[in-house]
Amino acid sequence: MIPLSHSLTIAALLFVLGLAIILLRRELLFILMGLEVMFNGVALTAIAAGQYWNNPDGQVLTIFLMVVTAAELAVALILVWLAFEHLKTTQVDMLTRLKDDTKGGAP
Amino acid sequence: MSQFLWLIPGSPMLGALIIALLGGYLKQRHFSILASCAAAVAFLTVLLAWLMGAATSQPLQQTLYTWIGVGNWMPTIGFTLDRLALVMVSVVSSIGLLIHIYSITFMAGDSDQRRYYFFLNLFLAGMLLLILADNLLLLYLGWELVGLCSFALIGFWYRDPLRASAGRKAFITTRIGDLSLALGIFLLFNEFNELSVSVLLANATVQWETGSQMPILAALLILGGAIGKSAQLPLQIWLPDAMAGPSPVSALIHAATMVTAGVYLIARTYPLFELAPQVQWSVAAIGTLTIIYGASAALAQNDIKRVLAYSTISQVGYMFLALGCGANALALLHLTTHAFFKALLFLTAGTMIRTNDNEHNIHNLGKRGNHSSLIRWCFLIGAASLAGFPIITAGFYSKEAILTATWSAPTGPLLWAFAAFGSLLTAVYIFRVYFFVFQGSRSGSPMPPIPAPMTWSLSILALASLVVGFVEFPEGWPGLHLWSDWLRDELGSASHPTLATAYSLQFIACVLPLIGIGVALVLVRREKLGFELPLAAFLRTGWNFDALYQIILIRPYFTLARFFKNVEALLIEGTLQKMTRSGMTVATACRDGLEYGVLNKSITGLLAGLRLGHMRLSATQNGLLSRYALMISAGAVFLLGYWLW
Amino acid sequence: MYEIIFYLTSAIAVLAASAILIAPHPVHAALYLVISLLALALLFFLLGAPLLAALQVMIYAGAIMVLFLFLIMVMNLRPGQNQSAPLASGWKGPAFLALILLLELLWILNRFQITATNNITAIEPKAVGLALFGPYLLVVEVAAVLLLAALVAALYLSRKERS
Amino acid sequence: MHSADLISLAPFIALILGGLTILALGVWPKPVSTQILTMVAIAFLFLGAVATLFWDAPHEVNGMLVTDNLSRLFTQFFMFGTAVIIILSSGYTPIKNEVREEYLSLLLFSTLGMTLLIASQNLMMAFVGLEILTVPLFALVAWQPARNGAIEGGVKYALLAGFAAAFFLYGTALAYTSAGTIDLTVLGAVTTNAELLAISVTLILVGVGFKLALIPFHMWAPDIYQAAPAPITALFASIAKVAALVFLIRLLCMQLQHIWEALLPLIWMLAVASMVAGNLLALHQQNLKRLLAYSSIAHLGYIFVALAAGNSLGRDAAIYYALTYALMNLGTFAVITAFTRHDQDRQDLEEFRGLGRRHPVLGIAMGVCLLALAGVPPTAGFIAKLIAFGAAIEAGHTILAIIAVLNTALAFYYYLRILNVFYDTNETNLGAAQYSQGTLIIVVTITLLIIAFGIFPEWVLGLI
Amino acid sequence: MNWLLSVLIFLPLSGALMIALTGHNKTIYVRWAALTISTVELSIALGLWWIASPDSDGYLYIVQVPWIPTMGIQFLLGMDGLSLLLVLLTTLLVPIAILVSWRSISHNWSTFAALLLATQAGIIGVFLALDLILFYVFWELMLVPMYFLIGLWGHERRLYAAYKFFLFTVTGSLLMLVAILGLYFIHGEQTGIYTFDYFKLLHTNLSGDTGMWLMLGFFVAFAVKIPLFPIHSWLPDAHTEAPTAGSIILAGLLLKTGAYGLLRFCLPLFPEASIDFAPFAMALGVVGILYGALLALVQEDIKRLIAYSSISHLGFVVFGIYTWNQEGLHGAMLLMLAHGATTSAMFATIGMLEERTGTRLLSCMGGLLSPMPRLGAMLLLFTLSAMGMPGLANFVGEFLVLAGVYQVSASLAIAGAMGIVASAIYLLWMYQRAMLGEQSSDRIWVDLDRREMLILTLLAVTVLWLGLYPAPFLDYLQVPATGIIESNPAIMTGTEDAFR
Repeated sequence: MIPLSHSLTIAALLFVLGLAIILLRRELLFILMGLEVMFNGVALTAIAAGQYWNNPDGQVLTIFLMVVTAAELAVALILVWLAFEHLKTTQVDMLTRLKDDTKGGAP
Repeated sequence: MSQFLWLIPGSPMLGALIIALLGGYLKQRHFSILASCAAAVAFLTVLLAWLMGAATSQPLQQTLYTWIGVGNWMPTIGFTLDRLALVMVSVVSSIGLLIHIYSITFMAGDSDQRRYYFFLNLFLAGMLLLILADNLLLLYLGWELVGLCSFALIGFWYRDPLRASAGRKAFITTRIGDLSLALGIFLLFNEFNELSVSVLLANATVQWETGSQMPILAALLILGGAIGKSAQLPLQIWLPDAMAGPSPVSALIHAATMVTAGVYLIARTYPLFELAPQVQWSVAAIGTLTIIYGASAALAQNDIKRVLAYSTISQVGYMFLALGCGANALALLHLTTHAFFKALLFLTAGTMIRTNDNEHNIHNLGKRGNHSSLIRWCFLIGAASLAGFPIITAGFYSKEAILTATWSAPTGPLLWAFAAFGSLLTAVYIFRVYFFVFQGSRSGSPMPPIPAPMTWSLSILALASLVVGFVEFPEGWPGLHLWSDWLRDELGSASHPTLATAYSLQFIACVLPLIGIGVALVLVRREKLGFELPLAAFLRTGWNFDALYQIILIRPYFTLARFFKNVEALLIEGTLQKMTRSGMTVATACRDGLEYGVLNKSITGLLAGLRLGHMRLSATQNGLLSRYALMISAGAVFLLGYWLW
Repeated sequence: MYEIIFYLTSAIAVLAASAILIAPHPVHAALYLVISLLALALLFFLLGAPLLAALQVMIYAGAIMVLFLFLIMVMNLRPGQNQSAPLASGWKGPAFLALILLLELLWILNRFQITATNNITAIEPKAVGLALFGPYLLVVEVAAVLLLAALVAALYLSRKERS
Repeated sequence: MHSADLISLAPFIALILGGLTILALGVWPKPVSTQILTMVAIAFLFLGAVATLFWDAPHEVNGMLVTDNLSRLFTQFFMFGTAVIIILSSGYTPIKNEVREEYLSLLLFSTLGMTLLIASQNLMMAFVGLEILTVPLFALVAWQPARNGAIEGGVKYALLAGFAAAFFLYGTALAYTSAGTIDLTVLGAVTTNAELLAISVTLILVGVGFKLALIPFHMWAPDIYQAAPAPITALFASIAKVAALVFLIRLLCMQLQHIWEALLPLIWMLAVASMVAGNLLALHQQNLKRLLAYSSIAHLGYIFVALAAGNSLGRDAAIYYALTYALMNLGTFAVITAFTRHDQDRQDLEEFRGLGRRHPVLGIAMGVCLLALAGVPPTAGFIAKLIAFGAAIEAGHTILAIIAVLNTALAFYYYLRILNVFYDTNETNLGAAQYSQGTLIIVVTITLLIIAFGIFPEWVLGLI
Repeated sequence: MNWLLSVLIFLPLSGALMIALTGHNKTIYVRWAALTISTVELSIALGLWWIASPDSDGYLYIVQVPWIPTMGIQFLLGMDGLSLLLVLLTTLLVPIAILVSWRSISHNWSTFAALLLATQAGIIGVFLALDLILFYVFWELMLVPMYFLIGLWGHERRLYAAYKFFLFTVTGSLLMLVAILGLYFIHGEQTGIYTFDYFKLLHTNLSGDTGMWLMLGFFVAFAVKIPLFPIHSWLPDAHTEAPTAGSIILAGLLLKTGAYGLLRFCLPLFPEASIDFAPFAMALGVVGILYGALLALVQEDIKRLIAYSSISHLGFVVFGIYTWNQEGLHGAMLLMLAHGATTSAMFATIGMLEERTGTRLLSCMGGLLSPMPRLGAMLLLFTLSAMGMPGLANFVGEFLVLAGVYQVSASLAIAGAMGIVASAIYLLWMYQRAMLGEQSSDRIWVDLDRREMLILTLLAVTVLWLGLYPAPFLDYLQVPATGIIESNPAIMTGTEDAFR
């Protein structure tokens, strides 16, 4: 039988991998994929725990997770597309119009 | 009578007030009349006091109101007129009145008489207040007030920066003495919880033992105040410079009245000095040294007013000597005679200077030589009185008495020898001036007539310089001994030498001025031939005291002040700019901040540090999405790390 | 046997996810993602959640991946195009941080003795449905609003005729 | 469903119905004027606010939502705030033509998310509420995508919000792992695996901390403040943030009190970091909107000072602070909205030079709001700080209180800097403010409220 | 008559609001309105002075209204002799500040007047408030408008000066807030009564360390305001850069609030800690006296010079306060009044001088007495007062302080007295450089006009009155001073040991 901690470990691995993707990749779509991976890590945790506690709440949690992810992803993807349309880039490095003006201000 | 006491200082005060407030509505010449009237009222009140028998009765008292009532600190605005004060107010008010009258014509041409008479009246008020004050704080008020007026009048012609500086010098030097007096007041108050002079002295004689620490300290502090005001060694430096003021001012303030305030103060508090014999002796010693100092310095001066200034220093030295020997009454006598003859000398000198286009140099004055006979006679009388020309001058009586009294004091013969030598020098220097000025070629154009007010005041002073001495004939002589008898109750009396000794001392005192005049004749002849006195330059600068003070006190003080200023400027301005420009690191700020001025440097350092922090943090806001996510993860790592730790 | 399948699937899921990290081409990455998601669906099944396994396949592998691929096609993304190397300079710090996070999580998860394992008993879709429409009814309703809001937002943003 | 449930749910229903009605009106065959849409939106907000008045005893709906005093106070406040933002938006020229059914319904849905979030009794409910609050904001930030930086802001916010949501969810999942339930009332009673629960709450704190823009989860805030249209920035800076905060307060101070105590050191550190870094970041900032973002970060630090006290006064202080904080930021951004240029917000501080003198009412309002943010009596900001620091001192956190007051002093520097520019005599720039009557009324109302709450804090304190 | 206290505070406040909202571009009307309001204030204060009997025990007027009962905050105002006199000073100086600015403020009179009146309300509030939170409220309230007075109407480096002023003071006052809260909770825990009421807090039991820390919290706030030696550096900048009216308010009133705070709060609330601290405070005082005097000597900027002289004078005040005896306390209180009158008069005069010469640099002046005798005479009077000339205002206070200090420590008294000598040096040097000597240019100078004479005459009368007949003021200080002395549990044994 699978100990709970093993499932949780795999979930944690997925979570951190997703996080690593977000931190390391420069392409917006990759970042979105990283998000998906992270969410899936969470889902695995919930389902494993649901199995452990033997109640459906874990699965319910995962369902809502999917719904929310879908909603969020939809809007996010459109924003990425808008970035491609208007800013002609989907690279994170290029999205630096909004930042602190480090020239320094008043004395 | 006592309810009119306030009029004595009050009327000149009112005069000053009227001049200050309503001056805009008056013409120049009205000021002099107004001021003279105010002085006259004061004088008349004093006269009235004599007539009403103040001389014989108990001290008169008047208290107006409590000035500052805090606990035991209850100085009143109140006056006491005892015999000591009576003598002083008589001298001050009479000479004050005469000089006011003299000034009417002397200052007639000046365009700023309002200020002149304001301060002259204010001075008179302050001086009378000082004398009449029944408590130390009120005395201090008068004390400072006369100092202020002295400052303002020395620098009366303030457009000349030298004159203005002379005023400031006088004020600050005397203020150092005042500080000492103030501390003395604190000490006395702290000991007795009382400010009234009479009560204080009574308490002191009861509670303190002779020669114990407290009275010594108190007497020393008061002596400090007296030295400053009376221009005794080592605080004498301001007086010669004070001659920058108009001559009547020199006569009134820097010869007759204010400089003798120190004498008055010591006489007033003499019981304290009796409790502290060491201090009393040092009073005498300071007096003696000052006599020699002043006389020798006067010997080499070429400016007529400076001669008189050093002479004043020297003569006040006699008074101190007398005080130091316990002959308070005699000190007072010399104060009185000195007031008259020195005022006379100053006023004649002033007239001469006036009529000779502001010429101060005795050589040049002699060369011009067109002096009216009134002036000549007046100066001669004054000079003789100053030199102590035997029998006929007032100065002889007062000075001789002091010399005699000195003999029997502790280390008396030594003091006497110095004082006698000083007496010789006095005759030499004053007749040197006389011979220079009045034995010159009479080549000048005829004199303009001297106006009546001047003539009158000069004549009265001249008369007084001759006759005032007759109130006190020398010990063992037939004649009056009014003065010392009358004052004995209040001021005590000094011990006298045996009659035989006294006679020989008196003989010497008679002879010395004559010898001095002879020496002066020789000296003048030789000087006219180009001969210089030994050490003349040294003496002329007043023994180089100014330079000495410049080196040991003033320069270091300013240097220190500048140093602090530079430090501040460096710390605030310099670093701020530097730091804002290059964004210096906090470390540098801390290191430099450890230097002297932690204050501003640490502030600017803090600012720079904050700024640096801002810059560093702001640099992280670089718009990079991954960086933002990284920070969030770092936060998560940190928070989770807390649980593992 | 069960364990072997479980760990194998897990390995696939993890490896596929790792592949995304270094895949140069977006399309490859998307495919790796699908693999990972499908492996995950299998894991769900193995963990007794058949309903979720099905939903996973449908929603993720079916719907979301299509969106991704569609967008990749539309934007015509290619490796090397405006793209620094996938693990460009400065990767060490973030990678290190991720590693620490992983270690922390593993430490935490293995610190608690919740290792007791029941036999895998499938939680039936019915039970899930009862929970959804029982205690979670309000959330379901609200989730509908969320979807509506996302719809409105997406609609607005994708409108063409903006001034 | 009982009738009591219906009464409790009425405000939420009003918001949903409002959103739907507006959408329906928007697609109505005959074009409906913007004014009417706005009025309908405000009417539904008003209805919702009125509906909360019918709540009496605290009531739990289905174990998911609770309607107590806290919910009522903030539900009403969110309604008010949304109304304010709607009015501001309708007078705001850069997006004036784009304030239509989508905008308004998204605002209402977002408000629904806030009300759900603060009333939730279940982590799932909270999460969905949080998402309903967030997802419309993705679009609202990027409203009129042609604006400078709008898309970039939207993208950043969407991705980072998702990232933070992952943490939130992971925390939820771990909480579930630890106790087998995500119902907060149950979780509060569970004692097994308390440490795992605490860790899961820590992860939730990461998710909420992102919303609150605490250091180090703050970096999105200035960018988004800068990118969003001023009224939406106002929403971000005020009620959106407060919703997350109130949720946190409910979570920690009311339901999981033992966890709160365990988390105190973490809250302490977050408070210090946020205060110090927030103030430092704001210190020399030249862009006004970014500056206010940083100042918000610092303010959350002060609120966390109160939370770090771990006592009931700290809770009350945090609640009071949250309310006044939102009010002050609403006021500030209302003035910025009023000062907008035709197509873009004024952002650089220089662009505001001398404007306060030219428009005395707006100038005074800005002065009051900024001084309130700085904590000058007799404004609400002062009372908030007073109670917050008082709570810390009562709990014995004197050092924390001293750090906080030193930071307050530091903060004065940049608030005064803004006011200096506002009142400077060299009016280098021309161009008047373009504001509607409604904006003016809003500005005056909020200013008066800030002063009134400062002089009569009992009005609010009594409601907590 | 108690309600008049509230009027004193709210009249200028509402006046300020009215003027700010309606006075745009109506300079003349605004000037007169502000002057009227401040004159009404002055007459109210005079009336209160007239009615009150100096012998009545405790507080002359009290207003007590609950404000935030849940936190134990009240609207508690009280006026004893000390606050009465300080309020009197405030109400006197504000009309003078308005008159001084009559022409010299050229733009935005409405804002200016509003800020001035708001400052006045804050300062009066500080002098009256007896609830600690209320006190803090007014304490901050007076800072903000003052900041703008400096920052908007000041000279070249006004912003720097204004920031420095504000940040220094606000840091101090926030630390005081922490101390207030600390005191509140300690008192609450001890008695179960959570209140900020001054009278109730007076009897809080404070153990050694806690008391010391709380006292230091208060002390820092007040020391910044006074300002004491190491934290004085805001003052020269603020004084130099402020407009004349600002300098008057700053020097005349704001500095007094610090000393007032020491008298009202630091000493009575924390007697034990204050006794332990007294030697340090007096040391700071004497360092301030000498340091200020020293730096004043080398200033080129005449306003900076006066600023440093203020540091020196306020050193005397601190000196007097910590002697904790009759003479010292009376002296300190009276010196507060005297310094308020004298220094603001000097700033007013110098402001007029600056309007004419266009410079504050001493090196650019000189010989100005002859073309402007009235100005010169007035400046001389105030200069003399500042250097402690007997018969003028400062003397009474300084001498009393020194008499008090002498009872504690003779050497400290000597050091302090040196400060008086030094003041003569730098002030006369200043006067000589500005007014005496040769005229530096042959411009045509205009002497004081009627308005300016009115201002200076008022102040001159005050200075003379304080110097010659301080009894009407001193009488009112008896009760407060005795109160403070009675709060001392050890009657100075601690300090005496420390010095002797």
